[in-house]
Amino acid sequence: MRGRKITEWIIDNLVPIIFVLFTIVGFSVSDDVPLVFFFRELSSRFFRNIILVLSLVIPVIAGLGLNFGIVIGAMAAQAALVLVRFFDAGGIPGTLLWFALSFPVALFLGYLTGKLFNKTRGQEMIAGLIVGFFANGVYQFVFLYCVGGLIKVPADHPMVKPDGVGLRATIDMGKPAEGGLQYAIDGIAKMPLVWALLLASVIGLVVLFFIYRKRRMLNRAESKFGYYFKAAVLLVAAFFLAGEIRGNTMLMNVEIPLVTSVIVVLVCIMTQWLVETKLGQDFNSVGKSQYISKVSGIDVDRKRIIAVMMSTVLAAFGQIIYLQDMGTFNTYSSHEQIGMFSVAALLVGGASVAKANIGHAILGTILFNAMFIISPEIGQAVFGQVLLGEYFRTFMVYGVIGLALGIYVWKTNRQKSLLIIKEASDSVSGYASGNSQEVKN
Amino acid sequence: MNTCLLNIKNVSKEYNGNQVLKDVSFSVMKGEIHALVGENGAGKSTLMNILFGMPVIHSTGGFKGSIEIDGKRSSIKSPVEAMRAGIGMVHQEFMLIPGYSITENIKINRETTYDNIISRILSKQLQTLDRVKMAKDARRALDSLDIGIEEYVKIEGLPVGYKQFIEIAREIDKEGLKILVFDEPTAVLTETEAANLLSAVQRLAANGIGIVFISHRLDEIMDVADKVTILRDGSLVVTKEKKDTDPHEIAQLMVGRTVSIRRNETADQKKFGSSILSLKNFHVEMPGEQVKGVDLEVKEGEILGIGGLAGHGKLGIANGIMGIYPATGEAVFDGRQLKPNDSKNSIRSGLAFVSEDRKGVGLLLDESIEMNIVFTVMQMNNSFTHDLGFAKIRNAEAIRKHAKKMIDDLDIRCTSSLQAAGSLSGGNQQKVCLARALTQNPRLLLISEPTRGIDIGAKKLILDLLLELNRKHNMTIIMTSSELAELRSICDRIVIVCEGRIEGILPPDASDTDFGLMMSGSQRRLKVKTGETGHGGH
Amino acid sequence: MADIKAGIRKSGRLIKGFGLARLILGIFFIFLMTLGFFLNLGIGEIIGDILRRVGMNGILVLAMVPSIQSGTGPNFALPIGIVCGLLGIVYSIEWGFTGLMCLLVGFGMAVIFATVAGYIYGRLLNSVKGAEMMIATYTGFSVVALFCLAWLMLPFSNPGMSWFLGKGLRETVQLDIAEAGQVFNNFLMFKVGSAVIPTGLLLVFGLLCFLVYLFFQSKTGIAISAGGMNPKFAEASGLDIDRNRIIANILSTILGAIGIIVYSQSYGFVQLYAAPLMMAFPAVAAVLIGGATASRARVSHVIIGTTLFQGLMTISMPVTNVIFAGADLSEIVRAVIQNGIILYALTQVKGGLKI
Amino acid sequence: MKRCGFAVLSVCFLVLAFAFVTVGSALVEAAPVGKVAIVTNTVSSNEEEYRSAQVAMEKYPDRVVHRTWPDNVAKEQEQMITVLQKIGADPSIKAVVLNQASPGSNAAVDKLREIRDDMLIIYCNYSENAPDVAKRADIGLLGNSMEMGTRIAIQAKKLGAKTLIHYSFPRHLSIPIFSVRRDNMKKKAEELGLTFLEVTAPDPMSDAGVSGTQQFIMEDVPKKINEYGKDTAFNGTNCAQQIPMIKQVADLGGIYVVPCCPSPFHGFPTALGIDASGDKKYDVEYIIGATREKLKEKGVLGRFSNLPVPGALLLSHTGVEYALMWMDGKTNGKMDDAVLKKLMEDFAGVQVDFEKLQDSGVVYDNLLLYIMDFIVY
Repeated sequence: MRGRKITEWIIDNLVPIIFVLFTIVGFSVSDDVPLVFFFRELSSRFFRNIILVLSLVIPVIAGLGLNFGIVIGAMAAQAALVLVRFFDAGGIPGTLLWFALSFPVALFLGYLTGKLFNKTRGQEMIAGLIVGFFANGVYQFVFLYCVGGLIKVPADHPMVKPDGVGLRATIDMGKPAEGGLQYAIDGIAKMPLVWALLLASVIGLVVLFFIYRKRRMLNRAESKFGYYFKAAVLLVAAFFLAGEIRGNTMLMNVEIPLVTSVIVVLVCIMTQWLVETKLGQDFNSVGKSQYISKVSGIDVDRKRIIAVMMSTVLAAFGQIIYLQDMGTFNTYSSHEQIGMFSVAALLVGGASVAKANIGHAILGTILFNAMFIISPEIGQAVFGQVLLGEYFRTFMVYGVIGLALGIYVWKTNRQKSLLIIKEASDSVSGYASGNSQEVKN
Repeated sequence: MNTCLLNIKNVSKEYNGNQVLKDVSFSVMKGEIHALVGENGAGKSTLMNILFGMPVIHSTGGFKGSIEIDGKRSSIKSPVEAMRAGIGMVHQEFMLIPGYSITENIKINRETTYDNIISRILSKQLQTLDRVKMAKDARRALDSLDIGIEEYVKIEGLPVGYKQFIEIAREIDKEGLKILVFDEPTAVLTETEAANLLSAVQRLAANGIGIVFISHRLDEIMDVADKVTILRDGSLVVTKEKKDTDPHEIAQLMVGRTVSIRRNETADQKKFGSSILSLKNFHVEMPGEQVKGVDLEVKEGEILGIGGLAGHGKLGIANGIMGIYPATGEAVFDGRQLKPNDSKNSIRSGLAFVSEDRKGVGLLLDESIEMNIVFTVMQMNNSFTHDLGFAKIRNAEAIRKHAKKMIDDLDIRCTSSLQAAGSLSGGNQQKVCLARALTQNPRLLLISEPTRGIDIGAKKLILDLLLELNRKHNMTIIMTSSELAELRSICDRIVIVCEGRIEGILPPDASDTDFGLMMSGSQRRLKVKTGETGHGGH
Repeated sequence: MADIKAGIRKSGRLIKGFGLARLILGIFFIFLMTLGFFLNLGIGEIIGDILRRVGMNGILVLAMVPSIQSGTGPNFALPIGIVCGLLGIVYSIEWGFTGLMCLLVGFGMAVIFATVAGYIYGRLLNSVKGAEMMIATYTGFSVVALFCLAWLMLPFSNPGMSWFLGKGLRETVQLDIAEAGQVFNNFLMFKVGSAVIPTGLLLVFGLLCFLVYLFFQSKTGIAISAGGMNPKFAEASGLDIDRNRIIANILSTILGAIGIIVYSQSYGFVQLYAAPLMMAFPAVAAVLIGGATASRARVSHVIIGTTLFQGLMTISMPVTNVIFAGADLSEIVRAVIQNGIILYALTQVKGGLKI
Repeated sequence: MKRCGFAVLSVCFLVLAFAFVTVGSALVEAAPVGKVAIVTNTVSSNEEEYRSAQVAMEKYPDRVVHRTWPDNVAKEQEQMITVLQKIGADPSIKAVVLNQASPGSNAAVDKLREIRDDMLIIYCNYSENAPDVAKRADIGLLGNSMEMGTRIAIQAKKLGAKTLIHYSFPRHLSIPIFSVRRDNMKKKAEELGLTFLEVTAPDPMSDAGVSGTQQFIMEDVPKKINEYGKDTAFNGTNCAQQIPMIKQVADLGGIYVVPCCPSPFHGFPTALGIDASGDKKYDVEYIIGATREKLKEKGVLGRFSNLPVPGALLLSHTGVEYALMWMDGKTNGKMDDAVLKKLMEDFAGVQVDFEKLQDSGVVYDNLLLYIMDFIVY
């Protein structure tokens, strides 16, 4: 019995487990991975990508699966960026303008995507994937041909190709000093990673305590053990960190962008908070059963569209954070991998098509990027060739998505076959019986 | 106790041509439990669909007549409006989200919330859930049905009995609930669960809620109902006070009808051969039509009818025999044990099946008629194919020829044998299914709901055809149908199934009352009751 | 179940819908052709190219038919088949076969690999019913990525194929080293005006089309399409649907494998590494343009679709080059048409579950 | 509950990582004699570059480190950053040679500079905006494509061309170097009375993929030869185009001036199926000879030309040697023209013309352009 429980748990968390092992193995086999390098990279990658990954959570809750359509959000942000840079605004005001411009665009595109998803019910993910490709075509049309082709622009503008039609392949966003946008947000203030982690673990403890109290209030009979365990772990972490600070090791010079992390925390809180609102609950209901939600008077299609819009806007903001940290902007390729990588990251965190939360997003982003940092090393150490590590990494990205999706569907199918009768309460056949009644009369 | 909550006035409804409700009227008083009984297709569900403004109704041209709630004439266009108007429904198949806690299910789309900064600025949609209050409400609702179960437990894994109660809890939690409709609430419950439920129902009524109680269990009705309204063939038979009627009368009124198709000979004139199919303790896991242990002997050369109410497993039997749904127990056909869950085996051993779900299981709608006719035999014993050694290619001419013959024999009305089966009328589609079955020339033909959704003319043709097959070619037939009349018109024996078991076997000319009682499974229970009167009242 | 009903009810309307989409594209195609004619871009050669491309890509598109008919939807995992084909031809070259023999041995090997791969893939699809398309896509991707490793690590000794300066296979292996380039194309090739007709190539394509057509006239073929159309019906008639789905996907994978070999011989190079990654999408688009739906497809759809799609691709490039010099609209046109069509098809899949 | 499981996992993972810290820092302290890191594309995206780095490694096994960009550069900027970060984290590495400095290098270098402003950074064969490069690189080495444009036209004329066709696509033409190259080519061609023709080919980075590009070239070259006759000179800006182009031109007897990345190793061996296994690997003479053979068979000798020196090898060699000299203090500051020029000429063995890059009027002192004369096969 217990054995079966454990195997169940392993199947459920197969993907994250693979990655934890992968990273740990990576560490042990690759002889020289300076910790400083590792953590600097990990933290900067984390802050670049986390919001993009977070933007995937809401659609999952609303039952739309993994929204590959966030690519469109990214495009919105880039379109906005082009405008901002064209009138070469920069610094904080430039950034604010950037946000302001990308918001409505993302909102609108999100609306269209939502519409599409309602038309392709049950096929949202593949539709999202394809609509990404499709939008990419349009995006190129606009920035390669319309700019300068239809919309007249000065041919000598640094962003415009010498021949006066279309934008250059890479656009340097410039340093804030020169009124640029690079580090416009990250640059404002920094703090040592170690301190941040320490803070996080302390806050973690507090939050844990409050959750615990709330659960008690709703008199849930839960095992206290879980809480104690988590608390213990956090304490240990805190202790280590304190040690680092006192020892003032190399790790102390790894810094994280303060404002960005604040934004991230805010987004997390907002998402979590949204789940606790009426709207969030509706998303949840729609996600769990469209039919029952419909019958209980929830406007299913509308909710789904709202969810997609939220996700798209969030994605746009995510891309802003990403680009302002990168500093240079590949006009025609910065957005392409976004969908693929973010989805993979979320899945790595242990989310599934039907279940995702902030925890998954955060853990996923950490593990996924850790893998990216480590994989060349593994390629080097195991295969003796960096290139092999490269291909291996690509394989992991695709493989993970495939695997995670596979496991999920396989499990649901298996459950279905286990309890045929339960199916009656399942939304689809619930509908079926709805109209077989119509046949009867 | 005399204010009229619900008043249905001469409501009529027809689905593309055929009348399913003919000006039905009845009314429900405050605190009254009003039982609504009738066979399947009597029009109960249509009536309820109308009451709930189900899209089905309005997409098919609305209905005639009027509905008054609390004295006000109301036109309900959607389930939501029905909810607002104070009509609640306890569904037969549960409208509960397994992944949700009881509270969340009770409160779905009616969550209690409180304001926060953002919601004040943006929209009420963003108000925070007041989980504590929600839990309280849920608790209250549950308590009022005195159910001990914790409100934060998830639905999945709960016994059906509880689910039924949670459905009720959800309805009574809706403020301003006036009328509550129970659709076969006890169908899936155990005796004790049912007992609790009934007492709960009575308590609700006592609180002044009008209750429409749809059930086939006449004994229950006698226990709880104040009034009984009987529907038959879409028209109101009578509404009676409980006290001046009794189960036998109800049963009689429910079933009794002018049998549309006269039978010209009676069973006893015929001599039947030995048993060709025998079932022992036969179980079938067919969703909604479970069979819970059936023993049955089918004699060679007879037409055996299987009747009973929907959801009681009469359909399960045939599907089980054919291995379409997982079955356990013993099924011996012609001396050989049938492999369970193995359609191939069943077909190979000489059984043919015409499914009740014509469009779903019976036909390849966008394939040609001829392919539909020969499909099974082609797959099962390679007939109608050229054998090229490495592959078997279909033999167009042979197929064409056979199809032509069948089309003539059963006179299937079609432009050509290449016409898509989907484009045929119901009757002709049924004939195509039959044609396929006959092409297998089976020893035993199972046919379910042969006349469902077919106009009266075609009905007659099909039934005559079956009769002819049996009498002329001495083909054994098991015919499952929810229309007693047609069973009685051609069957030699009629098995009545109730709650997954065989309630009894009747000759076609048995009295309406017997049929009624058996179908409602009340016979047995009434016997029990008279045995142990003391507990009668709960 | 509701879905199946909906699906079937839809299909009728669907054909019309696609008829329209097809019509528009057809007109667009003819328009471009005439335009090309007036811009005298040498329509003759263009027609020749179109025919060649049809021959090259046709079989890959043909691979969609079995998978669609069996109800697993368009074979987005086409790369699996492609990789098998590549493996086959590469081995055949490695063993020093030349000319037609090289290709035939390639076919042989490819079929063997493809059968195994297809079987496994079919099993996979059966365990993930309902989400085939998505998972197929990613299975395809990961297989390609996996084989990037393989190409680099597999021990091949033929210097013509290994990296010019080191170990592992080249990105593009030249078929001339086995005199296997354009073998089919040149068979009975003749010219009409300036249009080159690659007879052999078209014959191969035609032959395979015929075989597939024949297959779906056969008992098994009929069973497979029945299973795709209405699983319940098929089961009730005592068919083993899972088995049929596997057969169909093996077939599809084999066609993919053969397809890529024919493609490579016409093209003259075998492309390894990332090349197969995106190859499924044009094929899917083509069959859909041809009038197939995600649940029904015929050989005729393949022929029409491939001609239309490849035709558009071929003609749009030179035409747009002339009209808007400098701007690579043709690229964009392709991206938009191709993905637009797939999207359109998706909006029709199962008609979604209406609620 | 599951979620908490993950939280636990992650925290454990962090803790575990911290356990290494002391090790990590210890490892960082020790700093031997300076090393050079050379970053190239993967073997599959540009074989010659990759091998050129290998050569350098073989020469100085303990002073040269070889890293590669991700396989799909355009889409994986973050990975590029990681590569340089990894290099930066090793204090013993004091110089980086980017050969080639693909798009995205700038972002990566920015991040590298943040942690290691002491580093010597050499861009080879860069394709990003010159001004941006000048800001970041200490030295930029680039084949003089702009000049090359002009020279191609002249060389085409020499080889007897009447028409000159230029294949490219917007993503490339959005890179100034290429567009200027094209413009010069055009100008000169028209001066010399050649018909200049511009053709857009599919972008191999787009979802048409490499196959799309190569297929297009395969089809288009014959058309053009039919249209403009054999005396047509072909050239393109993208590596993927070269193989099919050389193949077709050789078969149909056109004219081919020089590959996009001038080098005897580029395109020709694959396109003409030259076998150079074993000891012949880096033997330039041999390759040129073999190429002549093949072209002779096809009877197009004297219609093909190329630069005598493999560009990537030249750049890697120069970059590495220079970096080492710089570390050993043998150069005059970070940018020492004299040394650079000497290194290159020695390696090339032919006369090399140098020039400072200028973009919209500004001359960039640290961006050196080189070019040499063609050899005709």
